[in-house]
Amino acid sequence: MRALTGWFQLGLCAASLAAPAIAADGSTSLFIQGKRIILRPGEEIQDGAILVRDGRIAAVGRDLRQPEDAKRIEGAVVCAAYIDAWGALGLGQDSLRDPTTSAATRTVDGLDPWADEHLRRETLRAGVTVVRVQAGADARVGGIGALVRVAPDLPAGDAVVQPACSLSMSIGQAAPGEAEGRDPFERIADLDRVVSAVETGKNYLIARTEHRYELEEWEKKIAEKETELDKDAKKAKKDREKEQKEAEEKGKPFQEKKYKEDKRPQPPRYDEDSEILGRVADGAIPFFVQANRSSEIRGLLTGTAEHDRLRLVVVGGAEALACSRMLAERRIPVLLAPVPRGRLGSNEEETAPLSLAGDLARAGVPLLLGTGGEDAGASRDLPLVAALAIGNGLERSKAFEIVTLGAARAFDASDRLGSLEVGKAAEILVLEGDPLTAGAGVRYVVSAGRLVVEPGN
Amino acid sequence: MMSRMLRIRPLLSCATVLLAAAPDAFAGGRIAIKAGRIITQAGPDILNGVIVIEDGRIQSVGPDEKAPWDAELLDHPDLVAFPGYVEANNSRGMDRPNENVDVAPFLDVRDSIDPISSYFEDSLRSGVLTINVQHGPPAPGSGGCVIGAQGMVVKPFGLTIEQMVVKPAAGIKISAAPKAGKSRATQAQAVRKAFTDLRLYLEKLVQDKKDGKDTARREALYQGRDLDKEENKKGRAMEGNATWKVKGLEAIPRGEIDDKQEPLLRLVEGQIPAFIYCDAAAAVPLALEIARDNGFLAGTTLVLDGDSWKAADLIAEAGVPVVLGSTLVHVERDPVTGKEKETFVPGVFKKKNVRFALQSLNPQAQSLWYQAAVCVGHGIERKDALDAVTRTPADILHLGDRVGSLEPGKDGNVLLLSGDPLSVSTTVQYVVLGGNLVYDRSQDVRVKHLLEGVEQPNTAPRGVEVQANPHDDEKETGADEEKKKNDAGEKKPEKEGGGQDREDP
Amino acid sequence: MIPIHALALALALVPAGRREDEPQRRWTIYADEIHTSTGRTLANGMVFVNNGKISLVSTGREESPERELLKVRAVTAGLVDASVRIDAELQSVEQSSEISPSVRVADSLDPFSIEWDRQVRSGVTTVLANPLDLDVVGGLGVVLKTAGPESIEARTVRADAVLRGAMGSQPSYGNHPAFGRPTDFFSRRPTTRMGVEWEWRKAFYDAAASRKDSERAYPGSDLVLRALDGDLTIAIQAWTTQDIRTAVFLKEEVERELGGHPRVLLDAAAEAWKEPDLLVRSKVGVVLPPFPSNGRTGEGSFMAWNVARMLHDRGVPIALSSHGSANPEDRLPLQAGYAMRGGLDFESALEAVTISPARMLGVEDRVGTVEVGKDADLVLWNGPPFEPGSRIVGVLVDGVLKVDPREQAE
Amino acid sequence: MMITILALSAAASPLATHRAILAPESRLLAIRAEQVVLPDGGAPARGVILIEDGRIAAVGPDVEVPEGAILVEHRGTASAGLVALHSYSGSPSEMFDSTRSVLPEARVSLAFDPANPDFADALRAGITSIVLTPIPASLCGGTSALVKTSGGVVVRGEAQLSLGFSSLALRNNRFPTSFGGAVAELDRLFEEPEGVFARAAKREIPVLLEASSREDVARAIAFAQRHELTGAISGAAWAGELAEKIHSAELSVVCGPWRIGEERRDLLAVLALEKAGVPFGFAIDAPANHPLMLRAGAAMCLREGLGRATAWRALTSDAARIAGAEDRIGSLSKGLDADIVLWSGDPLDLGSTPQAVYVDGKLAWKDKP
Repeated sequence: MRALTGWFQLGLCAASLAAPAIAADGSTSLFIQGKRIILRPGEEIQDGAILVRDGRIAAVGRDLRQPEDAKRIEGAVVCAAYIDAWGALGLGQDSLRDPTTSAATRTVDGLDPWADEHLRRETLRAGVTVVRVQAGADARVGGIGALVRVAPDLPAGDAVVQPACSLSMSIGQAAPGEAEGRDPFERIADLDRVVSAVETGKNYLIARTEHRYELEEWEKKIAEKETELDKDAKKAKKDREKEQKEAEEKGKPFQEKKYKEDKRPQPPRYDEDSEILGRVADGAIPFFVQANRSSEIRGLLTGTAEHDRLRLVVVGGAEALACSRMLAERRIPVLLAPVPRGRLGSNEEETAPLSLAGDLARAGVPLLLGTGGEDAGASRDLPLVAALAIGNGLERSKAFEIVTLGAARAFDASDRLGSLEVGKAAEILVLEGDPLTAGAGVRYVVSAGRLVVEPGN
Repeated sequence: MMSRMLRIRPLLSCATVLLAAAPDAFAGGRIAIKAGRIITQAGPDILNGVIVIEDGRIQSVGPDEKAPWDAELLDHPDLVAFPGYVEANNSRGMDRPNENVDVAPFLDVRDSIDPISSYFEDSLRSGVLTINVQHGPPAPGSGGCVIGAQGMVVKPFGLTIEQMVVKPAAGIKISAAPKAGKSRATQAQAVRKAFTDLRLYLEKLVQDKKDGKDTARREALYQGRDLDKEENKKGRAMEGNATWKVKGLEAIPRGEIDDKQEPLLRLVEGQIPAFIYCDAAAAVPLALEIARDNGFLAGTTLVLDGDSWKAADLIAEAGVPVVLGSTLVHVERDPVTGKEKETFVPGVFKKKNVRFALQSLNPQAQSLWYQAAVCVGHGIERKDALDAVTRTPADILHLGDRVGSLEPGKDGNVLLLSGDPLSVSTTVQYVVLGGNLVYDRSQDVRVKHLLEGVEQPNTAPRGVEVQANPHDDEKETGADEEKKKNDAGEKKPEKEGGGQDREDP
Repeated sequence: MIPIHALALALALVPAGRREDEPQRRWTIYADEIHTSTGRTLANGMVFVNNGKISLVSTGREESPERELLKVRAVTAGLVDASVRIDAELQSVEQSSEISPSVRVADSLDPFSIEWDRQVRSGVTTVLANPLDLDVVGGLGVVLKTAGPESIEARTVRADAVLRGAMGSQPSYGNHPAFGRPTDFFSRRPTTRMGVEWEWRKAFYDAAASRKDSERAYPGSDLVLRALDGDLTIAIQAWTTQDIRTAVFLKEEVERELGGHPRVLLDAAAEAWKEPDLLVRSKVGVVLPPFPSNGRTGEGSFMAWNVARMLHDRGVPIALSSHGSANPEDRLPLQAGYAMRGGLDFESALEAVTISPARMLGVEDRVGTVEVGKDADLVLWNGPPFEPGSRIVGVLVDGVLKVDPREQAE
Repeated sequence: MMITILALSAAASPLATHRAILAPESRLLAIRAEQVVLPDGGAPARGVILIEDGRIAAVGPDVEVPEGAILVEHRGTASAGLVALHSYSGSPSEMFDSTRSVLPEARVSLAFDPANPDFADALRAGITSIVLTPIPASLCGGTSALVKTSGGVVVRGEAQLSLGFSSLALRNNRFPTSFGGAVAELDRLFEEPEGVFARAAKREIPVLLEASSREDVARAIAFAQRHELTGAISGAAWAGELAEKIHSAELSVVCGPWRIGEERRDLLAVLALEKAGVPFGFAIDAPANHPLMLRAGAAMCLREGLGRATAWRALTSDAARIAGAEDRIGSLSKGLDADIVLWSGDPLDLGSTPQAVYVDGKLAWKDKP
């Protein structure tokens, strides 16, 4: 029984999700044995086992005993499931393509848990269990992206891993309905919009703090005034009577004393978008900016340089190589979708060369890989896309890290996802061969502790 | 609220007066209806029974006892008496109802209802005697509201809205389905914002009031005079069980609350029901969240369309009644096999014990009787099917004590049918509304026209875009056909006949 | 014929011998009422189906081991729709010429279209598929089953069943006179009703003349000749009174002037109720379009609800149709219901969607009634047919169960 | 049998030019690789490929490297060059005529630009031969051409006769506008005593039956059987769902092009072809699509359960046969053109990549060291 409304009760703040609210229901106890178990990128054990209970990894090791209540499954290679950092699966087309989104738009509101069941199953079968989706994917401001599980029929708590994993904006993207190829001035305007968004957020935070202090002082002042007034109340009465009498004698009309006090300081006007931008400027939500041309990437980097808490991610980054040093120094990741596109209709400086992933990696730039966030069915092919990147110069081990722990880190989910460690959510693949190779046949897939793929289903 | 009721009461009375004065109304206001069979919708049918109506209310329903001597007698041993059908939610009969403002609960359909709309005439003809006219859901491509106008329950008879009104302020329409130019995500954002704005507005109102008083007090202290008597205009503490509360609202006389916010406050306080439109299952979670968080779940009815039935579990859990869109059999295509799968929607809700009312598609072909019949065809109990077009909608509209069945004390609304209500060849012969005979099929020129093609002198043939002479409109049809032919490279031309005059559901 | 019987016997002896992939085609059907469309209704009757044909229709009950049993409230013959389009897009009509008699709509039909399933689910088992009426003479319609192998040839009941054309304004929509050099082949006649009628007459006269003078022959004129001689039915779309009159007068003219004796069907004759005498006089059959909710329908015509009853009372052969509408309200079973609402009695309504259209299309020897020897196209109902309160719970086409009443049970 | 006739007929003219180009290379070249993918499709084993005059002179595990031969050592896999079956490479807008519906005389072989970057892209993706086809927007769009991706060599000038069975072939401003008219017209054309249609009717030229939906395929099969044609069906993603019919009509299928996120149903249709034993190859339709999608498409089918051997044949020998040139390209067998790709690893693994490509024994492309 889904309790979908749960989604909306999940606060936007990542903290509230920090402890995974994985329900015990539906999830089985599993005892997974593997010739090779890749615990985390670069760390393996031979002939080990993993115990899964209540949706979590309960134990990992070489000498585990199988509890009789646990279902036993085994395979050649066991590793963490893949994460598509740039997908569209589960999100309604309308929300995906919505050009009117603002910073406070929540992608979780656009999810359709009843849709695309067949695509979900295929995607799981390919070993991808978690996808980042983004409402208003190519709007100026895309709103708050979400990290969601692929498996159908999950309770809300499990369906959404991270309701606020990114805020996305874009530079030089033609919003839906607009003519392709924006002119230089529009592009400059886009860049300004992105930079000023961060400033707006920062200023909003500052204004709020200032107001808090002002209010304290004002209240103090008023309190003092009150005591003072109470103290002088009697005297005030006397004076008044005296003055009234005098006025009478002089036959003049009686004048009340003028009373003055400062008004209560007003808080900055509440604005839901600024609230979110504030959290972005504060680094609570990663900031995903779609930018392809080197000039714009550079502008973006310099423009946001002084916001030291900001967590920037460059999306697309066709010409990111030109800025690789700056990116590497500031550890700013680039999110790529290395999907081969034909010459026809693909614009030079907007399409990344297939070799880009490898080149950036070699230049020490952190990477994320995705399938482009346009086609819900594409997430299924993430392993192929990663393989293509490998074929074009990205190290295999690096690619594996990017689609598992790397992605989890980038979305503040590394405490739940990305590797096979005790306490983490059970997102596990059991393969016939090495991950991301043609020989890696997916035998079993575990997601949120549920066995969602078995041989022959 | 108060103010509105004050405005309505006199209107109601004057409405009845006018009806009484209507030409075909009975003097004395006492009428007895003898029918071969009375389907009371409250207990077993009565053969050869009599219904006595006095001053617009049913006085007695029973087997053939003597009709009171002073009562006007309608004696039809060959006909079947049936309570009027009740339309739980519909958006026709309005003139230019499309509003583009996101949040417009301060509007009222009363200002849009068109008493001479053919919809009401057709409703009367097909025996729909109680209609909840609600602001329509956002029609694709034509604006629409996120939170719409206040609806109103009317009867399909009367020359003015005042004569027609049964219950004003019958509900506010909220759309969980995206309006034109919005998506689910931005729609949800807009709905939530409306209630956040309400809360912030009320909080500020209270705060300013308080500040004002404090300052006044301090001023008095400073000037050394006693505080002048505060006027005893008092408000009411916030009611309802929303997850949020505005403390100190009692300090605000309701009159001081902005008319634009006031209807929403009433909604939150549970004083006006909500009709939330869901175009698909994906809209249901939002609908329920909004109703829960803002405390009006108890007064909420979901108006469902598309594959909303897939969210039946959530709906059952929330315990809200539903009004089912006109397509009772939902067809979807399996994206893998390409085969079509049919789901009988009322069946789904019956299984989950969710109360459901039916909605008519178009007055002649697929009126409420038809929808009920389809249910029977799909295995719903006859009684439940008939309830879904009489009692259940009556309850949903909080009119259970007035309409939906033939029982003493209820409104004197009676249909006299030529046969079983669910049979394809049955027609409405007479309609008694509030104790007055308001429809007689033998006098219905429109029926004569539709049935035999005979156009009575001085009656304009009706239809959506109809001229007096059927052949006049060829030029224009020709024109759009031509468009079709030219761009038909991509899309196939629609069939030229049949459905083109039908109103869309 | 014989081998089939042999096979039947074989099957009878070893019922389990049926291959998994080949569908069951042997049934016993018990029904409270069997509406045979022959004027007889059997109470508590049964129908045997053997290898796709009806092998027994009688009252009473009789189990038989080698036939599976189905129990329902009512049985009627499979419905016959004398005017549908199955995904007939523009590719169904040859617009390069106004008169293209030889173009086969069969070539443009999609055997995989979902529309077939929809037809079956609504009880329609035999249809006349037409091209779009964008030509004056659009080509050859085909009568075929709505289910069976995924191949048009295999489903065809009668190839080249009718010569399809249209009166009225539709064939001339989009045509325009050429100002200077013609830009496309829509710059041509006809652009008026008169023009359309003239094209018809020209087609007939040229065809007739080609008997002696081969110069007058044109592509497909042989087909028009066959139509003239009455061994190829002509189906003419004519919504409005004036088009109905034009069509009838044309028929009478070619009979008079060219000594032809064409068989004519008027399709979509919404306003037929205005000229019943004419129709009686000229002995044309009438196919009615779907009943509109407020009287208005195609080409601005007005269709009275009792048109079916009126024509039937005057002895004009009528068939109801969906006119190719995809709109669920226009499905054929509902049309029968609406006709009854308009005053037509049940029997006649039943005939108007079964045997009557079957006769019009010349396939009455195979479909249209529940009689021994006919194709086992049957519709199984859970209540009185055509009442919205009852539903089609089963459909057999050539003895193959396409909709299974056992799955429909609530 | 049929095919050899074809070969001879077409071999005459192109071959001459072919040799001319190869003159300077007419020396012995030997490639020794860790793994060599042999024609039998068996497990790749260490071996040597000996090349003379642009042809494969010998291939196998124990082939002696003769004196004076240039020896290339490769740590990886050596295989035959890939064959792409359906593409518009090198002639973006040159391949159809909107005014006339029937242009049998149109030849794509005369319309492409060998210097176009599309060919370099293909080369880098390990594709050494491509079938260039007319755009299927006519009843008969002309003849396709089989060309090498390097040196502009035309292997088959009239590879296939392209026939349009989809609604794309019908236009609202020329005859025919209807399928009925189209079928009638094609029937008429194939009755003509001579000309390219007659040759196709005599199975001297295979036909390329361009479809887009299953109904088109059904129509195309019926037509091909009525006129006893040989050839391939192209363009219909679900063609495989009619695999049995296609098999009985002895036709083959051009699958794809596939994109990332391709519908699974399309891929399962390919598996159906394998099950029914229908030979098939893959399309790339460059420049709209990237040549890499040829292998990516095969990889998707592999994931869904296509046999490795079948997949490999679809990329090479079967494709060559469908293009009517299995005597020239498609496998590492003696006497065939020396179109060889040196891979970093298993060619069916997208993780491996071409490091050098030889066309007609000439180094056509080499990865940067």
